[in-house]
Amino acid sequence: MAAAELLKFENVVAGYGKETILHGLSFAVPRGAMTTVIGPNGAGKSTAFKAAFGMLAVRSGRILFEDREITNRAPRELIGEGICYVPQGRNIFPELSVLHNLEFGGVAAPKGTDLKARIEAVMDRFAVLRRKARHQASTLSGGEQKILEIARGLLLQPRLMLIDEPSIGLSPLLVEELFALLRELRKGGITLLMIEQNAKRALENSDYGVVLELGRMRLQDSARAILSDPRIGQLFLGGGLSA
Amino acid sequence: MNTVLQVRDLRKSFGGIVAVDGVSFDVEESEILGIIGPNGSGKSTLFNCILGQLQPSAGDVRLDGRAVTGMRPCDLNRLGVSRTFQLLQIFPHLTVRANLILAGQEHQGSMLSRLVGRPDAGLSAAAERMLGFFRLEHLADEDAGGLSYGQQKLLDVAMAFMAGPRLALLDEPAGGVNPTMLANLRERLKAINAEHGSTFVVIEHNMEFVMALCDRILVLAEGRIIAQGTPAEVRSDPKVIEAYLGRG
Amino acid sequence: MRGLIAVLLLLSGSAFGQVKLAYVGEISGQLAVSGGNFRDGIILAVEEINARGGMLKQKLDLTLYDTQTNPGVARAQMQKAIDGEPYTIFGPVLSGNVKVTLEIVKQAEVPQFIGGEAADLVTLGNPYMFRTSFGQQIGMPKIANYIRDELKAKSIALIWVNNDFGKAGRDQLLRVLKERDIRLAADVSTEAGQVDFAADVVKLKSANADAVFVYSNEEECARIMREARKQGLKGPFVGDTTLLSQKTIELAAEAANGVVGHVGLTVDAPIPEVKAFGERFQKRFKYKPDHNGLKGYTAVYAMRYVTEKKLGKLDRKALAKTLHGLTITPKEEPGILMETTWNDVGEIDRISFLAEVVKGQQQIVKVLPKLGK
Amino acid sequence: MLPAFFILIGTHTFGLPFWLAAILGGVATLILLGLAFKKVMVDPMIHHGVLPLVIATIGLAILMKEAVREFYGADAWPFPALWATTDVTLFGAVFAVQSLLILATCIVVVGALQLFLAGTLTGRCMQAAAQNPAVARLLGIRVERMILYTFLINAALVWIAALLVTPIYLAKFTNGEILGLYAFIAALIGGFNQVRGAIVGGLLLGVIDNFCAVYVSSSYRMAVPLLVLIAVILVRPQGLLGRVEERTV
Amino acid sequence: MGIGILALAGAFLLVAPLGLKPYGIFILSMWAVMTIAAIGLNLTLGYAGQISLAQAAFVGIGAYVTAWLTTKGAWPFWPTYALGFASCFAVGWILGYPALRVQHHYLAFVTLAFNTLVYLVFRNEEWLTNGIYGISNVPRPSLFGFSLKGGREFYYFCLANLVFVSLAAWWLIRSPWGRAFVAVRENPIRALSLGVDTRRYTLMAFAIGAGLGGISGALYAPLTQFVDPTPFALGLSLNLLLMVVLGGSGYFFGPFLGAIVAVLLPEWLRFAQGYYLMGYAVLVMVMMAFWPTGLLGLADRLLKK
Repeated sequence: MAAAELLKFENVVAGYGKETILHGLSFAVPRGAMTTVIGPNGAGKSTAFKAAFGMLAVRSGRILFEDREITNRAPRELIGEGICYVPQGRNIFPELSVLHNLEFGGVAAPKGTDLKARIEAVMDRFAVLRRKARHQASTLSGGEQKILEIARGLLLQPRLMLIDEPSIGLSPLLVEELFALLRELRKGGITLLMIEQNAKRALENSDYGVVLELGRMRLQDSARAILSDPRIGQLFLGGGLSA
Repeated sequence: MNTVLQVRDLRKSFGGIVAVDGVSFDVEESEILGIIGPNGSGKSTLFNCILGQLQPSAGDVRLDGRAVTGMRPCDLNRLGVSRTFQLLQIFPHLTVRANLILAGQEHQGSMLSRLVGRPDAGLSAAAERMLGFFRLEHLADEDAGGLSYGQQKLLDVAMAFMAGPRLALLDEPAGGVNPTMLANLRERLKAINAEHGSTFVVIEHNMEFVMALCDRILVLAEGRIIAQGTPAEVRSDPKVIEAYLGRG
Repeated sequence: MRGLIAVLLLLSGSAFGQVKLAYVGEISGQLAVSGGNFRDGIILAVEEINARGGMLKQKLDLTLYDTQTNPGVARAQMQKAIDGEPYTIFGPVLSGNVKVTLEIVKQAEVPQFIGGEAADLVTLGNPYMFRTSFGQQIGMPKIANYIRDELKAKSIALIWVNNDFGKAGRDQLLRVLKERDIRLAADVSTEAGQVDFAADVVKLKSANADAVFVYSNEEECARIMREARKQGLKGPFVGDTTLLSQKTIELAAEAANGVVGHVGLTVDAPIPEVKAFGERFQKRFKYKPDHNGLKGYTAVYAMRYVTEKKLGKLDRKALAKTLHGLTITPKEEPGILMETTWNDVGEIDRISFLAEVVKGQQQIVKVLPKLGK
Repeated sequence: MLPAFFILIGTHTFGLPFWLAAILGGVATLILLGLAFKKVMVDPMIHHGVLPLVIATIGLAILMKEAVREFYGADAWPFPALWATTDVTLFGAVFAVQSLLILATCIVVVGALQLFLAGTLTGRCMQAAAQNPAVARLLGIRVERMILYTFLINAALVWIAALLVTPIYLAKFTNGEILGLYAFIAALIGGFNQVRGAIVGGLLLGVIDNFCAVYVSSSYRMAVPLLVLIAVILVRPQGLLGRVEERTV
Repeated sequence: MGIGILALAGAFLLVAPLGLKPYGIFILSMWAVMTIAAIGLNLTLGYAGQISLAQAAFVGIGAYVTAWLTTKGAWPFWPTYALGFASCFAVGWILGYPALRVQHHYLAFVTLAFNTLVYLVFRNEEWLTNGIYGISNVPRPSLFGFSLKGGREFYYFCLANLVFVSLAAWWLIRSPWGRAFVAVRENPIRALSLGVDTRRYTLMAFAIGAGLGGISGALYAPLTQFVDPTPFALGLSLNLLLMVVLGGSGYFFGPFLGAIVAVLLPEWLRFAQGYYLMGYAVLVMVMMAFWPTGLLGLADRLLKK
């Protein structure tokens, strides 16, 4: 029986140059659920993702995936393990076609994977990508670009998807659609870990919430419980959780 | 009270995206004004427009009643406006002392007199005082690049005060500074304000820090001012909480 | 620094009973080919003389100094050579390097056999300077006469290389053409080391001149001829020594056929001594020398002849003095290869040749007499 | 310059037939100018900024030039043409067969390169690695390897260029300097990050250069491409067809 | 320790000519002249961070001004010296304008193009420069009635100039201007916010660097006594760049060491005959591979350890 937690941070310390951002971060991500990470600026949310995906050296502590240590492993290997990462902002190659952008999702696939079939399957799911397959990716709208990024990640059929602020720059309607898509992915068995600015809306769509502050985990609970916690507002406006 | 800075209907857009959308406010003499707001609400862009680092698309900035919109940063600085940046911006290959003297030298004499005059531009004593004030004396002759992050941050802030500015705009002075250093920094800023009557505008994410430091706070969201008032007022304003946590 | 001094001492320390000679020339850089030929000519002569017991029973000791085809370096190397107190200096080949070193050679009062052909060199006032081949002011009238008398051309399209050699040659040619009422239809300047001559040849072609004059270094001559052939430029092509040199012919292959020109010195001259030299040279250095090889070789023998036969002692000043106005014949000194005269400023005079390239071989069409006869 | 001499060494020193020497010369070029240049020079030095690398490259150029001069001689060498050097008449104008075939080869090579870059996954991965290495790495693209490929392709192109121009320009130890400079100027004018840009830049440079040689004083011929370069850099630093590289502040 | 080394080096430079032949003295004079040009480039590149591949053009302008005026114009030396500096300063100021728009390799190419254009003018404008024939017989000046014609005397004259230029550069670097140059190099945006007029300082860095190139040229002409266009082509600019980077860009004594490597080292290596340039090239590559911050950068690191 697999553990209930898919991904686990254990006392992770990491940062940039002389600056330390994560001061011993520990939390676990429940399998098959959608978890949202919230916290004020500088809490270390994005840093935690980067550390997990091997883009930032972990100075001490461990990160476990499926109870196996993945601390400081290269992105390419983590993709092989079944982790996919959708960073903040625009991460497509604007001058290449949509189809070719999509293809990059399969670069790290093991030999013998039928990528063609998978691309077809993904395009079946996202009609807009099929419609615009031959267009330059730069012609996609912001929401479509984000969908392209997520679709690209799905190509390797990951077990865990890390999504950093997917709703930035999207209109409210698009954000709704995006969250619907994420819920659907979770139903399909993918564990989701997401960072969101728009904490309320994200928590309403999630199963669990994790609150970070100053590089440490402050609170972890069901999304509903966190939503109704009066201290959360205070956390964002100063004073911290203990106040 | 005198109004030091007047900002009227300032706008800045990049391509189609409006980053600052008609912001107006005043800063009174010896006031410490805080500006807060979620990521991407346009705080730093606002600073850059006020300081001439970016050309505003529209609007008007006045310093002591004088129009300074779009003036070059170096000229504005010589009028007594100094600033710090969100990310650390020191000169790593100069010593700590040289960093400080550099920050003041352009206010001394003419270009020519700076060449033929004293190498320290007559600022050694002032630099010494500043070192003492920010408790960096023991590091005066180190290369600034060798300091710890917190010490560099202190130096960064100290540089903004070398020329005895009339107005200082500080962009996230507390970012990345550890709690002990933070208390030190806040206390120093308060002291400068009290001793010299300098006027501050501070952008900050660290709420505890900003609430304790500032007399008045503006809240920016999506390029507009959505609330302002004392720290206590802002803290309990539902619009502010919504701006941070999102609408349901 | 100690290293520097040690090296200097090493280089300046002269062994007893040796006559020190210096070659200061272009061993690397743009003019390495010419300088290399000149150097090897000197080496061959020195080796031959040493094999036969040396000069005045003393071995010749040759030191090489590389100017890198760079005036600043040339000046330094010449100084270094002079510090070694050589009996005679050979080189440089690049006229500009001759000029940059003029003052110090003059001051040092060392006889110098230069390879440079720029017209003004011997007029600059160094009484110790001797040419090893014609200055352009001697060669050009001979070609101009040919153009007027044999080709009967009324107009000329000129392509030349814009360095001191090419520029000086062009200025000389312009002067003599004017004297003979031959019109300049095109005046195309090119760069040393240029590789693409398509546009230049277009310009020559559109000039529609009666003849095309090509004045450049060997490789560029070959490239120009190849391009001219490609574009169907018909010529006739006229030139000076470089255009007809072995190297040019080898590089331009069939494109060189039919080229006519004046050749001051050539191993293909119908003179047995010269032919024999060519064979010795090729045996020693595994390549066929151009005129620079002959220049270096004959210069060494001229020095030896005067020193041994005329002076009987090592005397720099007397060497220079004796050489002024002297004629050396192959009978007196086989190593001179051809009868040669130096006038009172060090300008050289000897027979020269009119040659044509036929089937990839330089053939002498006509022997042009010495000017002094 | 170097590939031409590799080939000459093959035919002269080892007496190989031309085609074999050409292939071996190509392999040597790939290994020395592609693989070794990247691994031995670029990789260790790039972290220290561009200047040391530039200086080291100047050193390398001196070394290669001098090595060729010392071991092969300062002379220019004739180089066998790949094709007959006859002329044909087309539409009333005379063309050299050689020029036409060079043009044809260029079109084929450029076409093949475009096809490779745009039409294969590896080619597109190379583009991705060039445009945004950070994202490419996240997708599991082996960025390092892609960069190595670009060096190898570069070496291969140099080899092809050498095969094409040396019969006309002759093999000489100083050939590399001028041609290299022109190639660089062409790339700058056209825009660095584009195959298209390099082609347009090269064409433009060739046309301007030749027009100047015909219509402007030929002693100032070299000046005009440089003036064009200055103008392009000051007005459109990214090159005529180049993209502005996105900068993060 | 630094002062000790400096005193030793100074003493050596003073007594060296006594034990050297004219060739050695000439090389040392050339070293002094090139060091002056490299000090100029070090100000522009090392301190102010603006890459320039046009320093040879300024050496050329200085050399031509001096050569032309002292031969054809029969001017005394000192006014031509001053004019050499002033004209380069002015041209350098103008060349600085592109630096306000573009940086790095783009700036390198603009300055490279400028160098080549200047070279073409030297070569083609015969009425002005005597073209490819060059200007010969450039006289050496006399000082207080004391002739500097001899190699040794002229060496001391070059050395005195080097000392003078070094002191001026030392003063400049320690002055507020020096700090402003470094500020422009390290972080122009922050410098601007501290009141540093980056535009003016950038132009100044170019102009002063160029002016020192001019002084170097004004000494080069009487040193070689012959001026023609070839030495002022791109090669010298690259060589000066090599001096600055190899010695340690942004270190005061970098150009001195760099010029030793670029001017003296090839001479020492000449015993290797045809291989000496290859050996030199390999040395340069090895130095750059292992000590990318130059010789003084290395010394700096070793001392700090």
